[in-house]
Amino acid sequence: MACTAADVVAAIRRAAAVIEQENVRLTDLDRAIGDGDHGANLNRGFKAVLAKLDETDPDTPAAALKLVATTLIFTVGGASGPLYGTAFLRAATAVGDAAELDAAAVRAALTAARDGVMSRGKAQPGDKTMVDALVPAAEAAEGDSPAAVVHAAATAAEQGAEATRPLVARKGRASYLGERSADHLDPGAVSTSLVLRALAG
Amino acid sequence: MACTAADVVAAIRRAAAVIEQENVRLTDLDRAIGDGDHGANLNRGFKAVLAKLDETDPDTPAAALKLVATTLIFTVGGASGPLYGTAFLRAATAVGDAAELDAAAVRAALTAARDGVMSRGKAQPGDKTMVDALVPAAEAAEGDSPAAVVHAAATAAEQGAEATRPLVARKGRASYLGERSADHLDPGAVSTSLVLRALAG
Amino acid sequence: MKKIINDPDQVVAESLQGFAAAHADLVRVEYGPDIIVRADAPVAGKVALVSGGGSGHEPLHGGYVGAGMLDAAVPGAVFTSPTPDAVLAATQAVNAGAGVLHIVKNYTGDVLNFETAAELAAAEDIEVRSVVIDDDVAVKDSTWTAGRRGVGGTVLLEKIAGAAAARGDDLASVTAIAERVIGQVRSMGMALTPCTVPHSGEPSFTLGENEMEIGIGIHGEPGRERVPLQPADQIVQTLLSAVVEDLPFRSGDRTLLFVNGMGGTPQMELYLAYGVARRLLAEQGIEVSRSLVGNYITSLEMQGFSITLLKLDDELEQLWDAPVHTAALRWGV
Amino acid sequence: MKKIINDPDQVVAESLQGFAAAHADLVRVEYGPDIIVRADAPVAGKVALVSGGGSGHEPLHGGYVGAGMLDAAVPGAVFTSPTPDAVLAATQAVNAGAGVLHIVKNYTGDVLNFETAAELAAAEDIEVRSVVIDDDVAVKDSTWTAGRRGVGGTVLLEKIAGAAAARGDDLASVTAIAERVIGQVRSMGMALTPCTVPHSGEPSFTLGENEMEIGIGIHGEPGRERVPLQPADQIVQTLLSAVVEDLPFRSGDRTLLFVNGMGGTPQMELYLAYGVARRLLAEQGIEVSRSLVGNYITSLEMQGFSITLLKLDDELEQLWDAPVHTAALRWGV
Ligand SMILES: Nc1ncnc2c1ncn2[C@@H]1O[C@H](COP(=O)(O)OP(=O)(O)O)[C@@H](O)[C@H]1O
Ligand SMILES: Nc1ncnc2c1ncn2[C@@H]1O[C@H](COP(=O)(O)OP(=O)(O)O)[C@@H](O)[C@H]1O
Ligand SMILES: [Mg+2]
Ligand SMILES: [Mg+2]
Ligand SMILES: [Mg+2]
Ligand SMILES: [Mg+2]
Repeated sequence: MACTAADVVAAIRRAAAVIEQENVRLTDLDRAIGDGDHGANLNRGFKAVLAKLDETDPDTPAAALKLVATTLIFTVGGASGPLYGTAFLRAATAVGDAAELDAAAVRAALTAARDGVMSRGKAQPGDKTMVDALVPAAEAAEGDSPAAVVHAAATAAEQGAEATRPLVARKGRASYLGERSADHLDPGAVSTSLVLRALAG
Repeated sequence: MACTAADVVAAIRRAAAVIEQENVRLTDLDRAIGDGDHGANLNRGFKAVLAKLDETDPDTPAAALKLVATTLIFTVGGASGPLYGTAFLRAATAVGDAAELDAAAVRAALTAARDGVMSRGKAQPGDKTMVDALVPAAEAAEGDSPAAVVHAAATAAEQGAEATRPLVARKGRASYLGERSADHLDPGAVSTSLVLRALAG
Repeated sequence: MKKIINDPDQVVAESLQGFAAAHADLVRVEYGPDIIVRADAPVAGKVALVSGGGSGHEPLHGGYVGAGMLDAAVPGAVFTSPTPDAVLAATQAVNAGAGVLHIVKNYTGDVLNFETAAELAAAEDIEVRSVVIDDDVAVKDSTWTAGRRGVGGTVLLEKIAGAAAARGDDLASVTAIAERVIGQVRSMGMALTPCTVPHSGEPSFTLGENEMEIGIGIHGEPGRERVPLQPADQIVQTLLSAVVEDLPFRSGDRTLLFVNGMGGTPQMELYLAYGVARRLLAEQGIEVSRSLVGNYITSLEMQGFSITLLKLDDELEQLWDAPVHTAALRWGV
Repeated sequence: MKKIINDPDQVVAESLQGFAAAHADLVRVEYGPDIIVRADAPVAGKVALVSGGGSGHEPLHGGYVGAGMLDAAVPGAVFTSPTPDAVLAATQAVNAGAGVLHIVKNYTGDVLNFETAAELAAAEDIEVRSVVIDDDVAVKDSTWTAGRRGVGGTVLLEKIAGAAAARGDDLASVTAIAERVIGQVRSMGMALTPCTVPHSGEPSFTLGENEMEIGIGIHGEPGRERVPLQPADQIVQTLLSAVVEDLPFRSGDRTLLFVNGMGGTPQMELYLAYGVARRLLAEQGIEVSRSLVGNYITSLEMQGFSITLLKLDDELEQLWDAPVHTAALRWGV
């Protein structure tokens, strides 16, 4: 049971729905240690993605992922826009033009996404960013089906997001607070785990 | 028992003390229907009067009243400065250079003060201003001693001030509120009654 | 009370010291009585303009002292009109023999104190004329009341009368121009929040989270009515229609539209309100040929804004465009 | 939330419409993507300057588009850096072949989005250089962190680099001047109150009646520390000494002192703070030869202020004095 373009599109629609649902909470998290717009930013972007998906029907998984990447890059802004965009863009490139993705391809996509975000944003694990969700996610991305791989990644991402709470931020706006950034969850790590869980279905 | 320059100076010092005591309340009244500075304005003025009285020692009642007038005019500002100033100035003129004031002279002073304020400010009784304290005060200013005259005036002024509560202001800042100026005491009428009561001793 | 101050009684003086230091090229400030005077005053042969009033409306009036506008400003205590000696000192400092125009906002205190000052100046053979601006349509006018407040129109009046004096008009002509502006300008304001006078420490009024005051002045007074919060479109409609109907402004009129912030309103909201006003005026065929948007006559940190509309003719438009060099308004130089 | 707005999602667009109408002589505004462009852009032979960032800091950046300053500004959503397509559109609109300088405030989002835009522009053979301003000393700097924020110094940078481009410098020279300003400017800010982002509706943080935030940025972020309210003398001392010690500024240095309001601070308080800063600098023998006081880079309706100090030399001083004609800064023309 591999993963077709239609499956990917369905997964993306689930992710958009979750962001819509959770955007206020994400914005609240961002207000505590950032500037209070993360949920609004992602929601603006994923709404645009849904609009795009209503017009066009990507014929490969990569095409679907690329559509998400470019749409987020051109509608989200902020730090999360380019970073989420890079993640989906690298994932698209990683899976090439295959019509269906197997477990290995999905694992490769997650690894590429992690590397892309880290090279673009220069954040290391422990800096209290979405990297703290992506790194464990990519490592845990094992399983005998695409769904299993993403499920494992999502679970690891959730733990990684939770683990950002005690951290003092070294990247992103939260870093301006110094010590005061501790005892708060990183909004981008949380949104990353939400998206992965939704993609897993 | 007539009233000497020293008696007038003592009375003025009592008035200054009362304004110092009550200035916050007067400012609160002014905040409700004005701009929240009446107490501060008068207090600034009467403090200056006390300072002047420490330097110079007026040798006639008129000189004492004139000192108060000019000091208030040059330190209070606002609407109450010129109006209080005019009141004391006209009172000074009314009593001439007599060394002592009898009941009749004090009554004449109060009448002159009322006329001065009314001609300068163009307010009529019922406009919700200090005139509503001064008019009844001047009418009630009867008695067989200066003290008795001022006591009678102060009592009438207090009733006049109290009676401003239901009025809709037609003069002063309170008039900008239209109907909303009703159900509040006029700060200037209240301060006028306070000053008269203090002068009465 | 949250303010960047030291001693509430020293706020005006300490602020003046900063102003003097920042704008030494434009003004000199004298203390006790406090006056702000053009650095090059008195300007030979020129009619001098003096305005003033309570402090707390900055940049009014001190920010308008300089070439092409005021020759002196007289700052009173916060929201308290200055005393006659201060107005007199300013009048003496700027008088160059061509006469002095007092620009007075219509508040009992301002009118009375400037009156006394004018008498004192006359006693020194200084020729003084006075104009009283009362452009606030929120206040019902009548000979039986204190009449209307002077608000936003004051800024336009000071600029245009200042330009007339700068081009060499004599006292009678400058006064006539000033009267013309007063006859053709109308304003109305609203507030989302009150303001706090430093020496009082208490908010000037209290408003619910969903209330606003319509028809406020510039002294933290409550307005004529308190209503539920509305969208900008409705608020602007309310203020603008009151302003337009009062003069009235008619289709085909050419105007200057001035959207003024009360001190605590973000520029983003002022421009938004300006845009709405432009749309509504266009619908009525009223042309806007000049504009001013920003915090020009304020009420401390109050959030809110006012709309001022001035009917223009070629001469008033030229006088508005004439060079001005002050701390708060500058162009053409 | 109390704001003069209609739909929170339309605030930026509606405000831009008002801005465009008020300043049609200076700028033209294009929508979707939103950009504010000099009315006469592209200016033949001139290096073009583009800046941008989240909205809510007005007059930054749109208020600085015009002769002698920016050629285009790119306003993002409130407090959210604009997307690459918008930055690209602005870059294309102003490019006259002499190259384009991107002036970027150091925030991860701004840096990443301008990076992408620069790549896209390069792909169209537009020569783009970028400078990143990071003048906020409240933030500890290190290669392991996001580094310092770009705050008040941005206004001075845009004015001075704009003047260099206006006098005809090539892209390399304008970039060098910009880098010199960045190397010599430092800032720090504080807040008495938070601000509220329209689409969120919640205050960015909560402060007790007797608390203030020291070391805030311009996005309603909490500052580095929350301390009890202090007199202006102490607050200015705290901000200024951090600024002075960081560069460090030394006795004999000539400087431009910029006291900036965060949007909701009365001018009276800004000038008071400026006066205190002048006194403290004089005590240290630091000369202030140029000044700027007012709301120039704001955080919506936040009450508070920042102090920016720029070390001047003859050339930077001349470039500062050079004529500028924008909605928010104008002199010499
Ligand atoms: N350098 C970085 N590397 C990786 N992630 C980052 C970086 N900087 C910020 N982020 C992520 O972006 C999130 C904030 O996104 P968002 O609020 O949308 O943008 P902005 O900070 O510009 O307002 C943070 O919670 C963090 O997870
Ligand atoms: N035209 C007037 N005639 C008489 N009294 C007046 C007039 N206008 C105002 N007042 C008095 O002045 C008082 C307000 O004084 P104050 O608050 O010190 O001045 P301001 O109104 O300028 O702030 C009012 O309460 C009223 O009694
Ligand atoms: Mg954010
Ligand atoms: Mg009052
Ligand atoms: Mg007053
Ligand atoms: Mg943001």
